[in-house]
Parts: sequence; C-alpha cells; structure tokens
Amino acid sequence: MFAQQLINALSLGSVYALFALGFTLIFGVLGVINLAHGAVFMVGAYAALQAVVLAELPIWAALVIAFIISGLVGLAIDILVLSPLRKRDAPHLIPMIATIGVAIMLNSAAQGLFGADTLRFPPGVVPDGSIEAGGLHITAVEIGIIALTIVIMVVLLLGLRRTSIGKALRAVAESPRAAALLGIDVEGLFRKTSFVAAALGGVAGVLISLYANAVYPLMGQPMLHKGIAVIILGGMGDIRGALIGGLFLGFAEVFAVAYIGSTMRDAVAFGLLFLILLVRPTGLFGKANERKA
Amino acid sequence: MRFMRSAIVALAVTTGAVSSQAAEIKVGVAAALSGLAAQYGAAIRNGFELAADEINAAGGINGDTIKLVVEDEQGRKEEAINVFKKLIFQDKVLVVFGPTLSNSASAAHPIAQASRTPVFGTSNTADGITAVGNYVFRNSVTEADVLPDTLKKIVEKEGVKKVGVLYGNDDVFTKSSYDNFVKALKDQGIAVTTTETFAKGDVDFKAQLTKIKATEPDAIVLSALLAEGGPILVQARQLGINLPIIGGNGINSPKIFELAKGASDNLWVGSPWSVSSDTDVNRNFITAYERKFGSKPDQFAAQAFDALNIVAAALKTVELSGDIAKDRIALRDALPDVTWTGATGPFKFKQAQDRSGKPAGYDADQKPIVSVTKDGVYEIVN
Amino acid sequence: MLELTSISKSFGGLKVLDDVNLTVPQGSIFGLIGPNGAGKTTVFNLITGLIPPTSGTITFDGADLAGLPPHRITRLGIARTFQNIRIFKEMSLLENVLVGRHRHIDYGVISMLFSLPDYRAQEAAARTRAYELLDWVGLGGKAHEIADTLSYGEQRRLEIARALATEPHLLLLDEPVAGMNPAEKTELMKAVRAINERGYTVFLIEHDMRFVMGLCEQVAVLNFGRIITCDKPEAVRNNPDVIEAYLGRDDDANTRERA
Amino acid sequence: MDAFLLWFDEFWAVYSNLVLTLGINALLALSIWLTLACGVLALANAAFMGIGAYAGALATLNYDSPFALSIGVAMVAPSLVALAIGLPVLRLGGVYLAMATLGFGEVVRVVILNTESITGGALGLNGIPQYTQWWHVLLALVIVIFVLARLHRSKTGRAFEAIKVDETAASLMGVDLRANKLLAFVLGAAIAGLAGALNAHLTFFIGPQEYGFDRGVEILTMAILGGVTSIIGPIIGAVFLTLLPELLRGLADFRLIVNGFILVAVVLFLPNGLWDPARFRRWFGSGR
Repeated sequence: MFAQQLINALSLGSVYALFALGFTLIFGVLGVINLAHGAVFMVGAYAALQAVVLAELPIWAALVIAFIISGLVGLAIDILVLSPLRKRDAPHLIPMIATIGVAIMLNSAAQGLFGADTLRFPPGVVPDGSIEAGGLHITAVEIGIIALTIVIMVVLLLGLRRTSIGKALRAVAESPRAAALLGIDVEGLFRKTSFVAAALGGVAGVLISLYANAVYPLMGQPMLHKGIAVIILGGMGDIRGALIGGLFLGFAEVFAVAYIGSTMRDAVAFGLLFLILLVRPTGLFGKANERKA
Repeated sequence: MRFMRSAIVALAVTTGAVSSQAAEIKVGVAAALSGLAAQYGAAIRNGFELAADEINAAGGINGDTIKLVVEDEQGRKEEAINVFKKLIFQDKVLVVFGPTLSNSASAAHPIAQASRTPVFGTSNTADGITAVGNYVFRNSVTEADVLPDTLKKIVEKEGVKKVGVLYGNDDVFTKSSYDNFVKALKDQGIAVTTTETFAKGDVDFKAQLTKIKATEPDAIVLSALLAEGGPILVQARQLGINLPIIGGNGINSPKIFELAKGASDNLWVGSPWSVSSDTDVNRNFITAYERKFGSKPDQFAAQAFDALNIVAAALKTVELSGDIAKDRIALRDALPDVTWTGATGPFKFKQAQDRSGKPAGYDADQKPIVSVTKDGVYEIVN
Repeated sequence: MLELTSISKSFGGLKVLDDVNLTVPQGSIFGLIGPNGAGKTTVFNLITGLIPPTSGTITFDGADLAGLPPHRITRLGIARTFQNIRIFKEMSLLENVLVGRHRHIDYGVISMLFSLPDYRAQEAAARTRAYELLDWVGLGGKAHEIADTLSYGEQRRLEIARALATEPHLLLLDEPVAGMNPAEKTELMKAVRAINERGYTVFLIEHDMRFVMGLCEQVAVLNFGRIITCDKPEAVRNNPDVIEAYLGRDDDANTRERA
Repeated sequence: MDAFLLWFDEFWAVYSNLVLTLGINALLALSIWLTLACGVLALANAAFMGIGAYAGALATLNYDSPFALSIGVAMVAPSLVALAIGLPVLRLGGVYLAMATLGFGEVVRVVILNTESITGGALGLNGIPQYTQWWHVLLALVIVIFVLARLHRSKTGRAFEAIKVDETAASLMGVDLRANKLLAFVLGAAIAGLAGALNAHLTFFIGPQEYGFDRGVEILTMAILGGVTSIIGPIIGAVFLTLLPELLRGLADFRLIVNGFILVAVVLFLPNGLWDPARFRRWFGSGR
C-alpha cells in the first residue's frame, strides 16, 4: 500500500503544483492574488472539451487550443482590469477584489453557455485504464501530469535564469519601478506574464479534468483554495516553491488519509500550513524581507 | 377587499367557461439554478416544467392551469429564505417546492410552516426535514427507507460480508446517507473494514481507495453525488478495484454512464426510481423528458415531476375559493391522502414525527427498486 | 545618559558596526558623523530597538535596553526622527502630534465611550500640548492640514514636533537637514538649539559637517562601522583620520539620492 | 397612511429577512474594517462568525439560555479564540497573514465537521429558535457603530491609524503594536461573533459550509468595495453587495454575470470604494 500511496501522492502533488504555477507566477510578477485563476483553469478545460467534442481534434491539439484561449482570457483580464488598476497604483487588495468579479463573470458565463452539468472528456482521448506493475497502478494521465509539471517547471526555471526576458522578469519581481528605470518594458512583461500564467492555468485545467474525469463551471473554486495553500507553503511568487508546496500538500493529504484518517486530511494539511507559517513566516522559499505590500 | 374577492369568485362561477381559462394556480419552485448545486437544480426545474406542461395540456386542474414561478436560490440558505418569502408573500403561490439542498430547506421551510403554506421538498433527504411541522411534505425518499433493501439484495446475490465505506463528509446529502448506511449495515450484521471520507470538489480519491483496497472488503459502500461519484468509480477501477460498489440516491442517474464511461459496471443502487423501471408512466416520462430537454432524466427530475403531479392530484379534490390563505390550508389538508403512481412508482405519504415524537410533516412511503449497472444500463435486480 | 558599550552588528556576514562605544552626556547636543554607509542609521535603529545588536549593551539612564520592543524604549524617554521622513501622511498635523502623545493620554473605556469629563480633559490637554509643540517648530498655523501637503522642510519639523510629543529625555535626529536649503538649515539649527535649551538631550546624525560643527558640543565620527574619534568639534575637524575618511571619498551629501 | 401601512406590511413580509441580513452583513463588514483600520489584513472573520454562530446556537439549543446570554456567549467565544491565535499569527506580515487566517478558517470548518456529537457535523444545527427581531439587529448595529466611532476618535483610533500608515513610526511613538493589533483582532472577532449569532437565530439553521473561504472573501469585499477610509464605507459596501443580487433578480440567467461586471466596474472606476469623502469633496467643490 505504501508504494501505491507514494504514487498517489506524487500525482496529486503534481496536480496541485501544476495549478499553482500560473497562480504563483502572477503573484510573483504582478503582485496580485489572482482569484480568477480558478476560472481561467475552468475556461481551459471547457475550451479543450469543445475542441475534442465538437471539432473532434486530438488531445494535443485541444491542449494547444486551451493554452491559447486561456492565455487570451488572461491577457484580456490584464488589459481590461489589472492594467488600469496598476496605472493608478491601487493597493494590492483592490486588484484581488476585481479578480473576484472576473471569476464570477467567467463562472456564470460558462454555466450559461454549457449548463451546470458535470461533463467529461470522451473516453479514449487519452489511453484509458492503468498500467499495472507489481500490484501498483498508474495511469497515462498521471504520468503525463507528473512529466509535464516537471518539464514546465524546468523550462520556467531555466528560462528565468538564462534568458534576457527571465532576467527582466526577475528585476520586475524585485521592484517594478526600478526595472522601469533600467529601461525594461514593464507593462509588456506584465502582459506576457498574464498570458503565460493563464495559459498554464488552462493547460492545468485540461489535464486535471482528464485526471478527475469532471468538467463543471465551478471546478476551479476548490482548486483555488488548494492553490492558495500551495503558494503559501512554497513561498509566494516562487516557482520552485509551487513545486515543493504542491508536492508537500499532495503528500500531506495522501499520507494523512493513509495513516491518520481521511476525516483529518484537511485539518492535517491546513494545520501544517499554519505551523509552517509560524516557523517560517514567509513560506518555505519566501524571502526574508518580502516586498512591501 | 373580502367583498371584492367573493364577488370575483361569484362572477367566475357564473361565467364558468371564461373563468376556467382565466384562472391560474400559482405554484412556486425554489431551486438552486446557480452555484455548486446548480446541476441538481436544473434537473429539478426541468422535471417541474415537464409536469406543468403535461398537466396543462391535459386540461389543467378542473379547468385551471398551473403557472410555475421559478426562482433561483443559489444553494444558499439566505437566498432560499429570501426566495421563499418572495414566493409566499409577494407572488402568493399556493405551494412552494424546494429548495434543492437540505441545508437550505432547514432554513426556509419554517417560513412556509409559519405562514401556513404547504411546502414540498423533492430533493431533501436529510433527517428532520419534515419534523418542522404539518405543512412540510417531501417525496424524496431517504436512504433510511431504501438502503436495507439494497443491502439485502447484494448480500443475497454477491455474498457480501464485509464492506469498505467511502463518503463525502462535508455535504448534508452524502453525510445523511452515510449515517443511514451505517445503521443499515449494523442492522444486517455486515462488517465495516474501514471508513474513509472525501470533500466536495476533490479531484483525487486514490489515497482513500488504496487504503480501502488494502483492507480487502467484499464491496465498497459509496455515498457521493455525481460530480465526485463518477471520478471515484473511474479511479477505483484504475486502481484495480473491481468490487461491487453500493451507491446511494446521489448517483442514481444515467449520467453515471457518461461520467464513468468504461468504469461504470457493478454499481448497485436502490431507489424508487430507476431509468430502467419499465412502467408505462416512467417510460412516457423518460421519452417526454428526452424530447423536451435532449438528455436523460435523473432521479431529481423524476421526483420533481412526480411531486407536481401529486399536488395536482390533491388539487383536483379541492375546491379553490380564491382566498389564498384558505386554499393553502385546503391543499394541505388534502395532500396526506393522495396516492399516486408516477415515474417513481406507487406513492403515498406517511406521517413523520418531530423531535418530541409528536406528528409533524409527511415523508414518502415507497418501495425501492434495486438495480445494478452493466454495459451502460441499469439492470433491475429481482 | 545614553551609553553604548562595545556594540557590534552584522547583517548576514557583513559587519556593519564593530565595537562601537559611545556616551551621550545629559543635556548635550551630541553629533555622530561619518560617510555614507558608515552605519550611522544602524546605530539609531539599535538604540530604538528596531533591530537587536549582535553583541554589546546599550543602557539609558542606567536601564539596559536589551530585548525591549520599540514602544517600551520610547516610553523610557527616547524619541527619534527618520532620515527618510516617516510622518503619517494621511493624517492632519495635529493628529500626527497627538499620536506622539499616545502614552500620556490615559482614560478608561467608559470615559472614552461616553465622553466623560476625564476623557475630555485629557484630550483637551493633549491638544493644547500638541498645538504648543507645533508652535515650537513653526507649524502652529497649519495644525489641521493633511501632513502630505507639507513641504519637505516642514515635514522634517513636523517629525520633530511629533517626536517631542512623546516627552522624551533624549531626542535622536537622523539627518535632520538632509535635502534642505541653507535658509531652512539655519532655521532648523535655531530650532534644535532652542529645544536643547528647554532641557532635551539631542543626539543627531548628520552628513552636513557645517551643521554639526555649529551645533554640537561633542562629535563622534563613524567610518566603516568603527568610531575613529569622539571629541570637541574643532578637534574632530583637525583629526587626520577624519579628514582622510571624508576626503577618501568626495563629500557626496549633495549628489545623494533623496529618498 | 393606511395605504402605506398596508404596503409596509407586505414589504416587510417579503423583505424582512433581506433587511435584517443587510444589518448583519454591515456588522460583518465593520468587523473586518476594524482590523483593516489597524493595518491588519486578517481574513478570519468568517471563521469567527461561525464560532459565534455555533456558540450562540448551542447555548440556546442545549441550555435554553436567554437570547441575551446566547449573544454574550457568541461574542466571548470567538474573542477567546482570537486572543489565543492572535499572538502567534499577528507576527505575520501582509498577504501571509491574510492567507494564514484563511487557513485558520479551514481548520475551524474541519473541526466543526469532525465534532459531530456537538455541532452536528455536515448536517449542521437545525431548529434554532427564531429569536432575532428587527430591533435586535438595529440595536446591535447602533451600538457597534457608536463604539467604533468613539474608538476611532480616541487615542486608540489614532494609534490604529498610525499603525496602518507606518508600523515602525507608530511603535516609536510609544504605540504598542502587538497590544493594539490584538485589540483590533479580538474586537473584530467579537463583532463577527455577534453577527453570527444574530444570523443563526434568524435562519433556523446553520451549517459549516457557511463560514468558509467564500464568506471570508465576501466580507472583505463588502468592506473594500464600500471604502475603508471611514466607518460609513463598510456599511455602504454591505448594503450594496447584499442588495445587488436581489435587484438583479429580474435578469434571471444573466444575473451573476452582471453582478460580477458591476463588481469589476466599481473597483475600476471608484478607486477608494463607494464611500470616498475625498471624492465627494472634489465633486462638490467645498473643502480646504
């Protein structure tokens, strides 16, 4: 059982990390707690579902479509909502509230368009069933999620380290004002980040709905709660933190179920979160002195 | 005012034909059309609309037509209260159906009781719903009524001796049925190997399922709604758990074949309604529903459909005075004696009791059908 | 009255202060000078309890300040201003100074809720004192304006009035004339002297040599975290080490970034 | 006059619950405003409301306590919890504090779910007597506004504001940061508990789902949307956010979309919230 639980924890942790990536990216660069990330995640899932069901596209094409559509939604949110708020230097809670409004709009629009029913991807878009080895079971989707999480993470980390856009991003994350003085196109970077973060959210939406076999308008809300826990655990705005935090939460939940009792799962997960914050007030990877809010 | 009303009534009586076209019986429906419970609310609204259409097409009730006033209560108790007050005091409906969730019902039903308006739950399975008072009715069968039969059947057919239990512990619907499962399991001397829980919105159930699998039960008892029930079936099969799964009302829906395609076999469900129940009424209901809404109905739709028919049957025995307060009381008095054969089979009410054991509202008294899924259909177990 | 004994402070591996010993005598105007980055503000931050020293002790009127939170140190009678002005911008001048009166106002919840005589008397007294302090720094006429609207020099003076409102025995001024024009500087010099004459001990950090030399009775020089000398102004001025410390790098007081 | 009375009777029959909910939500908005006014971004108010609601309802149900006593219990219980978690939690800064307090809310929810014998778990508490009358809510609101307004004008209010603007400077003015933040946190918890008890004794039923993340965010939204510069703002915000869905009821399926849109529009076009004295001064040209 232990080995199977280890696999379960790894895939659940990857699911959380995948969701948290875009979430933490927005916070790290734009300094906004984007409560519409769950809705963008849902948009990605529906976009891919439509692509698969209506246009009968293969799943990789659907992923690309989800990537683009969610990315565009993210871009629209930035242009229409976040950017005007940035221009007038609104305190950081204000954009958060605006994103609540955006989330309500997207969620109810999805319900209007597609109905409230739980839908799923047709069977066979990804290999069904599970691979069995020595009594252990793992599915193709799980392998895909774990692999993709690691790939995205590595790409992002290398990208941030090595490329000029990465360096610019880090400068912006440190201080947007100073970055602007250095001649960095801060607004442009914010746009790109919004696109990429939302696009990643959309891809996460597709993969997680393949994993859970469920697509419904409010599917992003429960993930949002977990995502918040993940990025606090990892240290807000930190890419590695999203991975570590996600895995941490996944392992905490799975092993709480396995060895403590499933009724205590959330209590254990959030209790740990609470404790970690008390010991390390800015999360596992958080900087000692956070950017002044 | 009083004079005016009786004058109108008198006029209506004398000009019979005209009045029968003009008169409308307003019926309130409070359903969760947005929020997390929206998929149940939508099915419920469909069930009512279908029933209203059919009743009106067949000449209405003694010539009067039924007019549905549907309001969204969002699955939240404050909204349910607001909607109930609007329906009862502003729209002056004769009877209120709903709300969708038991939580909201606990908050909203007392308002109907206090204003002497019959209230009829079609999806509220929690204990104590009908303890509020004698104006509270429901045709949603509680698991307490159907589970013993389901368990008996599966013990008889599959020789189940010990089960693992999995339920949603943060939801009234699933928690209530879990409580009833526990009681029925105990009564029938079936051992429980382990009890695991999940929460609404979870995407991963493998940790719990792995643990259950390790305890080697003969079957899994599952109390879940569709959104989680579907994924649970799939993930169980992915983990190589091919045991029978005993479900509650919450997953008694043809949608399970879609949500758990390829993994939906061997799910045992007991309920008065089954999509495979081959009575004329049910067949007609399913056909009409599919024609109107383009999808197969579920239990929530069936119960809503029957509920309006039950009320219509009661109304046929009542002479409406036009005085809403009197008519509400008259309807209440007529309802308990209604018997009806609907999509959910033969139906009658039984009196429920409040906490102190005094008679209160009315619960459904129905026989469950036990069915098991195989190749995308529910097969009735005899 | 204030004594720093072998104070050291490191941030990470970087030693910012190294074995600093200082004694500020009661009733004096004491100056601490040094080039940029010498660690002057760190000295103030240590005294006021914002950060703890790595080693060494600070005593004030014989009391050890170790481990005391800032507000307790303030209550012992130390007040300060900041190099980068930190007034409460959204509040009026009067309110700013009244915050400084915080610990001197003492009424019960009941008095506060129902505006009982005790409450009214204390609030009135606090206001009277606040107006008086604003007058001292020449801002009496602007008591009800929002602090954000003040000029730079005025904001510095408001900060001094606010600090005085805590009724300190020792007033710490962190670069009080930074960014001021000569006229403002002269005015502030007068104000500081007047404050000192009222019995307050003043300890100031400054970059502007002329200001310090004209005002202080004793001047300490900090360079690279160490005190090179502590003496009368003339002696300091002629100290070769000091000259080197200052000439070693240009006097950058004017090119420094303001914020 | 008779016509008015008749109209009022009907209005009250339909909307009494809505009106009382307005008052209760205003209390909640004020409870978070108090901590925000002290620069403390704590989002535990939904949890405190829940603790108050359960404590009050349990006192009424299990001990037949008089309403006043139940209310008292409902205010004291969350205050004690706030006192206990306040010291460690208030060390956290900004967003981390916000998130930790949201996490605390989850812990409270899980505890309620797992203490079934006392709290009824997921099934909640049923059949709570409907004690809350309109004047209870009005009285509570008047008292809370009075206390907060007085507090705001006192030395404590000035200390709160100073902390909000600049913690360090405030502490160097002799303001005890921990004590003042804790005071705001505990008082806020008491007010939230009061609102919880009033709500519980109005709606017959309480369940653990009502006091989670969504409610926490909703309370915050009411305060921010209304504007936090004065005590009026949160009240306006609560009224606005509670009424909006009801006013939009006629839009049926589009209701929530419009609701979300209005929320975004208010944030975009009214920077300091609905109630912004500075804007009013600009608009009406007076002021200094």
